[in-house]
Amino acid sequence: MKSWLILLGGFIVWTVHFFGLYLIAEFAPSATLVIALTILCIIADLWLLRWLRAMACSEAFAQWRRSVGMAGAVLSLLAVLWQGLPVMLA
Amino acid sequence: MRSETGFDPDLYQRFPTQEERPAEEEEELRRIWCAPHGWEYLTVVNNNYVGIFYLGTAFLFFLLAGVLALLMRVQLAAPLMEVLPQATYNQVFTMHGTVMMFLFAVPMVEAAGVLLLPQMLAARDLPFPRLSAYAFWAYAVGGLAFFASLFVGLAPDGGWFMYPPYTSKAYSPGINADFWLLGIGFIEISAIAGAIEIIVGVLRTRAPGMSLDKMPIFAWAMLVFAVMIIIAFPSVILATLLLEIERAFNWPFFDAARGGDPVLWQHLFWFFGHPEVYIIFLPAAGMMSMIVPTVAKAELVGYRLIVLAMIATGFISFGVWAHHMFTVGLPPMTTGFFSAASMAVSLPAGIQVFSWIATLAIGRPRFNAPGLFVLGSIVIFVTGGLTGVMVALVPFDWQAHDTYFIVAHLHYVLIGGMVFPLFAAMYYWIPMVSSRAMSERLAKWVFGLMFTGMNVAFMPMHLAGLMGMPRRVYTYLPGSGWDMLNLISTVGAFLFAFGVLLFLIDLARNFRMAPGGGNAGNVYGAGSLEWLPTELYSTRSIPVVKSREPLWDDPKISDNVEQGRYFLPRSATGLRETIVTSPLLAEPQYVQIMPGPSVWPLVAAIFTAFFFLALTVQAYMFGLASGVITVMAMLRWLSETDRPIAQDEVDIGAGIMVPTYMTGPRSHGWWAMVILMIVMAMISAMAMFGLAFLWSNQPTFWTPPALLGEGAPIALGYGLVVAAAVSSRWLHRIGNNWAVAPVLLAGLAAPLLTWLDIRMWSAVLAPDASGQGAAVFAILSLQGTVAAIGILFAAYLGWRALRGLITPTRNSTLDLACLFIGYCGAQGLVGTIFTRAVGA
Amino acid sequence: MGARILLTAVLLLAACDKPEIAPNATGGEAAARGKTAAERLGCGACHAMSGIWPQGTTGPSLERFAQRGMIAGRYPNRPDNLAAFLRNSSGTAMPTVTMTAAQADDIAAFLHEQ
Amino acid sequence: MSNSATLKAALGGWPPAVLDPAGPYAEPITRLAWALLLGGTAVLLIVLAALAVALWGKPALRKRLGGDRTIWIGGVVFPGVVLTALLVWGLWLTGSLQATAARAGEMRVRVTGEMWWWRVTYLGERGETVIRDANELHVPVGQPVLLELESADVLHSFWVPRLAGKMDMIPGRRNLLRIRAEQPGTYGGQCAEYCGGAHALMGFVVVAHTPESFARWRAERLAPPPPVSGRGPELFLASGCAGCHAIRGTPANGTAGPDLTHVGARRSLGAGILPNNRGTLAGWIADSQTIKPGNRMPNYKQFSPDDLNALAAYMESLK
Repeated sequence: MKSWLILLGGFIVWTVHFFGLYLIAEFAPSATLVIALTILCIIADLWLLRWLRAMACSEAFAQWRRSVGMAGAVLSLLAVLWQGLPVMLA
Repeated sequence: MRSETGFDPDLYQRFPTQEERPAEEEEELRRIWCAPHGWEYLTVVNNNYVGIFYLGTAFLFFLLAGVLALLMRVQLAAPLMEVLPQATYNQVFTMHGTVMMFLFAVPMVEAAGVLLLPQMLAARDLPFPRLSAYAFWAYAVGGLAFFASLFVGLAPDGGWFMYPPYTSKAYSPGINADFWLLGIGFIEISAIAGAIEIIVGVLRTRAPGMSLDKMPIFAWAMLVFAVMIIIAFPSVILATLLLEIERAFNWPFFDAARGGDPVLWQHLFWFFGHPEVYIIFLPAAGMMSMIVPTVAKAELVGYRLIVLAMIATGFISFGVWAHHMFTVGLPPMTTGFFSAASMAVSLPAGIQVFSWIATLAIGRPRFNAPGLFVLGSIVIFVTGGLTGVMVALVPFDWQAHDTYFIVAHLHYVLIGGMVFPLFAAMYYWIPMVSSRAMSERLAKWVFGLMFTGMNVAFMPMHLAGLMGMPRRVYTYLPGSGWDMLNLISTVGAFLFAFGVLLFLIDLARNFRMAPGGGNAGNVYGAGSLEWLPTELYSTRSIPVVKSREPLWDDPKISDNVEQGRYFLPRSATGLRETIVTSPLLAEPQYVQIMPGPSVWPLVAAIFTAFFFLALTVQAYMFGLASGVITVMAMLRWLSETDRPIAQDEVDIGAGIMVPTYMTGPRSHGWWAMVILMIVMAMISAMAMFGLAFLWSNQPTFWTPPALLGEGAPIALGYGLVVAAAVSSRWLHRIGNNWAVAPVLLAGLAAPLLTWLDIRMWSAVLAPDASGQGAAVFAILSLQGTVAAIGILFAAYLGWRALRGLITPTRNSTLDLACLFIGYCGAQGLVGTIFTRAVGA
Repeated sequence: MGARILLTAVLLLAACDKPEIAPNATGGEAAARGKTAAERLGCGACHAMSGIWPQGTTGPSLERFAQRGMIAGRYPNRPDNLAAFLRNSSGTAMPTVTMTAAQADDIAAFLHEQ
Repeated sequence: MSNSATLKAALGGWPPAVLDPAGPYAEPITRLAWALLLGGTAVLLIVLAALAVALWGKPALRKRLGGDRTIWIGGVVFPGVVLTALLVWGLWLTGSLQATAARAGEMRVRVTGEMWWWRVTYLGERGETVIRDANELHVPVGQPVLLELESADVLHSFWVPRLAGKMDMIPGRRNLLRIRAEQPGTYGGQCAEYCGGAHALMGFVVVAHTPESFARWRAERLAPPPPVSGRGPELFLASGCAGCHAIRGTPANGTAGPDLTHVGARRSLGAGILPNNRGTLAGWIADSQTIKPGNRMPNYKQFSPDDLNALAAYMESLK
């Protein structure tokens, strides 16, 4: 389970953010909610990055797992920022 | 983490073993995995055969849909041509899209998985061989019948996206639309069956030591692909179900005049439809990432980034569906973040393209057949990707949407992202299954014609679109300025077709099926396991994997494998079997007994297809009969599985002992059932989304729902069903003889609860009165279906219990029944509350 | 750089893009003008003529019109008669469509090329 | 002019409509389009160059190219920067172009998509119907016009590339689209959402007038129609035409088909596909199914030549 959490962490955050945005826009449109959610997800991604950076890894697999996880968190961060933009600009 | 399951990795040091293996072992393997003769070809389940049948059929559909494309190009070559009359043209363009997407692209890559994965993972076969056989036959029979509708003028004409209201009874009274809705039904089923097969196969039947970071990139691609099918297809399954119900029983899901909403269809369809594009692209990209290193004779650069890119695509592609709906009039906020996600999804594609370029840079690229198609693919796909970024920008899409610009874009993406990789793959892997390789000399011509034709055909379409030419027009007026562009496109289309024709000629000259060994072999000098010497039982022994290109890193491995110096050099139980390993580090866990050839998957498949086709032509009695026969055949095929065998533990080589049976969360059956439950959960989640969507978009049509309080007893009942399912497993674990009782009762009780719920709602709403009613009763009907299957399950469990087939150690059937009936209760619980909560 | 390539591509395609490559273009200056005129006036709404859309069925087909003996069964089929008839067809089934004398001559020429 | 202004003449030809904007609601999109087309080509060339280096480049260059750095720069950093810029531009443009609500005193026209023609209704201050017309939209130059897009049957999409992007027409919804033509002239459009049957032959024109000529046009349309009599009107009423078509000032008040009060004045016939004159009117009445297969108007072959002539002449006279 932990391995999957590391591998997919960033994208789980992305999923929460994107579908959160969609549900907000579809059922309860509100800029503040969107901004709040975006900030939360950005924090989550940053925390993920910190956690993985600190993680000690000896075996090859653990290191590989971590590097994939970190790259994922970076992508997720970028995507979340982009998805937050529309409301921030408006 | 050193070990995942407590297996000691040092044991791997015992391989390759030194002592000679007795010769009769190989004979026994040959006997157990013997080749079919005559009629037996219909009952084979071995992936070496099913895979090739599957690929052949899918490629046939590529050719058929291609012919349709040529017909359209002739019609559009000049203004106001009368080659295809209006009505025919509309059917032809609908079938072209539908067949290419549903009958060619998805099955083709799924078939590639069935054929290649066991070889790449050095497994004897996929974990559910009969399921692959079923998936193939259902698709082949149903697909051909569906295509035949074109010859009798009954083919659907609503476009492959089938937007209501045009596809509703009012505007499409004929059965053409039903052909689409039901015809696609069994293809969805077979796609999901294949996906379950592939997920469990990739995660549980890898060669020992092949941890996730050593897994061939194609296996990664197929894993993400299969998971995406599991998440995306339920949406289109539900959509087709709802539209068919609207047409048959007049439930107004999409009828705006009665509180439905045509836009709901667009959401449901594109939630499937856009991931679909990546579902097609990912496996092809996986093939590219396998072929590029071989072409360049160098290790793949950025393996982990490609894995990341694939995972990223798998997620983000679910956040872009509404970019097909930018002109629907969505609120700016929505279009905004859909636009953002549509851009984000282009990053993973870029990552993969650049890692291919980087790999070519460090290697010594060779311009052989696969090499050429790889390069062509990169060029074309990048072009399509760039126009993709353009249309991801909302204002530009307002102009480009539904014009030939989009036609150009999507063909660049799909031909560059899927068709060219596919041809590279065919040149690359045909030597694995054929006694002769394809002609390199002819390949240069095939590539030249296809590449030129592709660009000549589709580049002008960008301009035609900017000049205002809309999509899906069966003709256009003279002097519109589109004449010359269309003529050029037609010429290009025929160049492309001529290239494909040359390929067919080459195929006829050189393809000689040789699955049981004696194939042309590793002509391109690749490094992955599928190039180990194989026979029908795959590799003689299953190697320990220490790197990503074992054949490059250990030159002796082929010989050692052939001499049986690795895992499972013989049949340990005298039956078809493979090693099941742990999902992360692939540590051996147990030996799985595999079912052999059987006629029942074939029967079940044929009658599944008949079932849907009968519904289409409204032969309801025949449909019902087919349905019953299908279920019977499936039960018959199940009943042969999960039987006790002599040995509880066997030596899988070098004195390593593993059990021959596993129950609970570690068994492959459990995994498959969990995946199936995810599919069902997605379907019902989508149905609930539909209800909520109608509530927020058509509030004026809302009537207060049934009271939550009144529903409480039903909810409680469902809760008890879940509890009973759990308790059965617990009772079994503590050795109670009546362990099956609670789950059996629960299985029988669930339908009653659904019936009560339906009665309660009938007092409040009628399904044909409003969108709300339709949506609520859709949710109830889904619940009813699950409950009905639950009864079947309970009956089957009871039968096995009476036959004494449920022993303390061999209780998979009980586990799975508990899982399913437990799930049934849970879904009922959620549904009961949700339907009453929306708009309360 | 990229810009220049794109532009030349655009221009090349543009260059190809002229009406004279319309399908089944007929030879002869007047006839060609006549075809355009017939299209602009929508004669095809009633008459089938090669290379003209639509291929109407209300009036008689004018394919191979040159072989006809008479125009509307009244006047000998000569270009000058035809042009005159086109401008004033009163008393026949054909509604009189306003057109210039030049247009009528051209269309007559076009019909005789059929 | 009037006879040649069918869809093809107004929509097609060179330069490409999308790259030849004629109003402020299309012009910014064209700028974006050029940026995208040129930028996209540039990026394509860069990738091709990288590919060429990878294949034939000097060993040193290829070594530099062959590493994770390439992937990060080419696959994440570069697109990351470019796409952020584009995204901001796109979002800002979306906000500035998307019509959300009617402005005070703005001209409003309701366009309803039908299989396979366009019902055009000019609305007054309070949204009441002022003028009924079909298949062409008359606007004054230099001022914004708000279109209320609706559908009577299936999905359609309203698209005049030179004036604005497209917007779908969806049953049960009302989508807004604002257009503004800067120069007098005719601007062609065509249905962009597949709507079955004759989708390919569902065109229209937007006619932009100078303020004076628009005022004149409006006056003509509002003027009470002259009394009519004779064979044509009789036939029209006697043959069931009035079941579907309305002609103001006569008993004919059908609503299924286009309003014919000013059919004679239209630029085109059959939703932008035929020139409009006595001849084509006759052809259309007698045999519209050959001209536009599947359209909702049946063929009227029963008329004698003289009757058909009379009817066509009457239609032509309805200016």
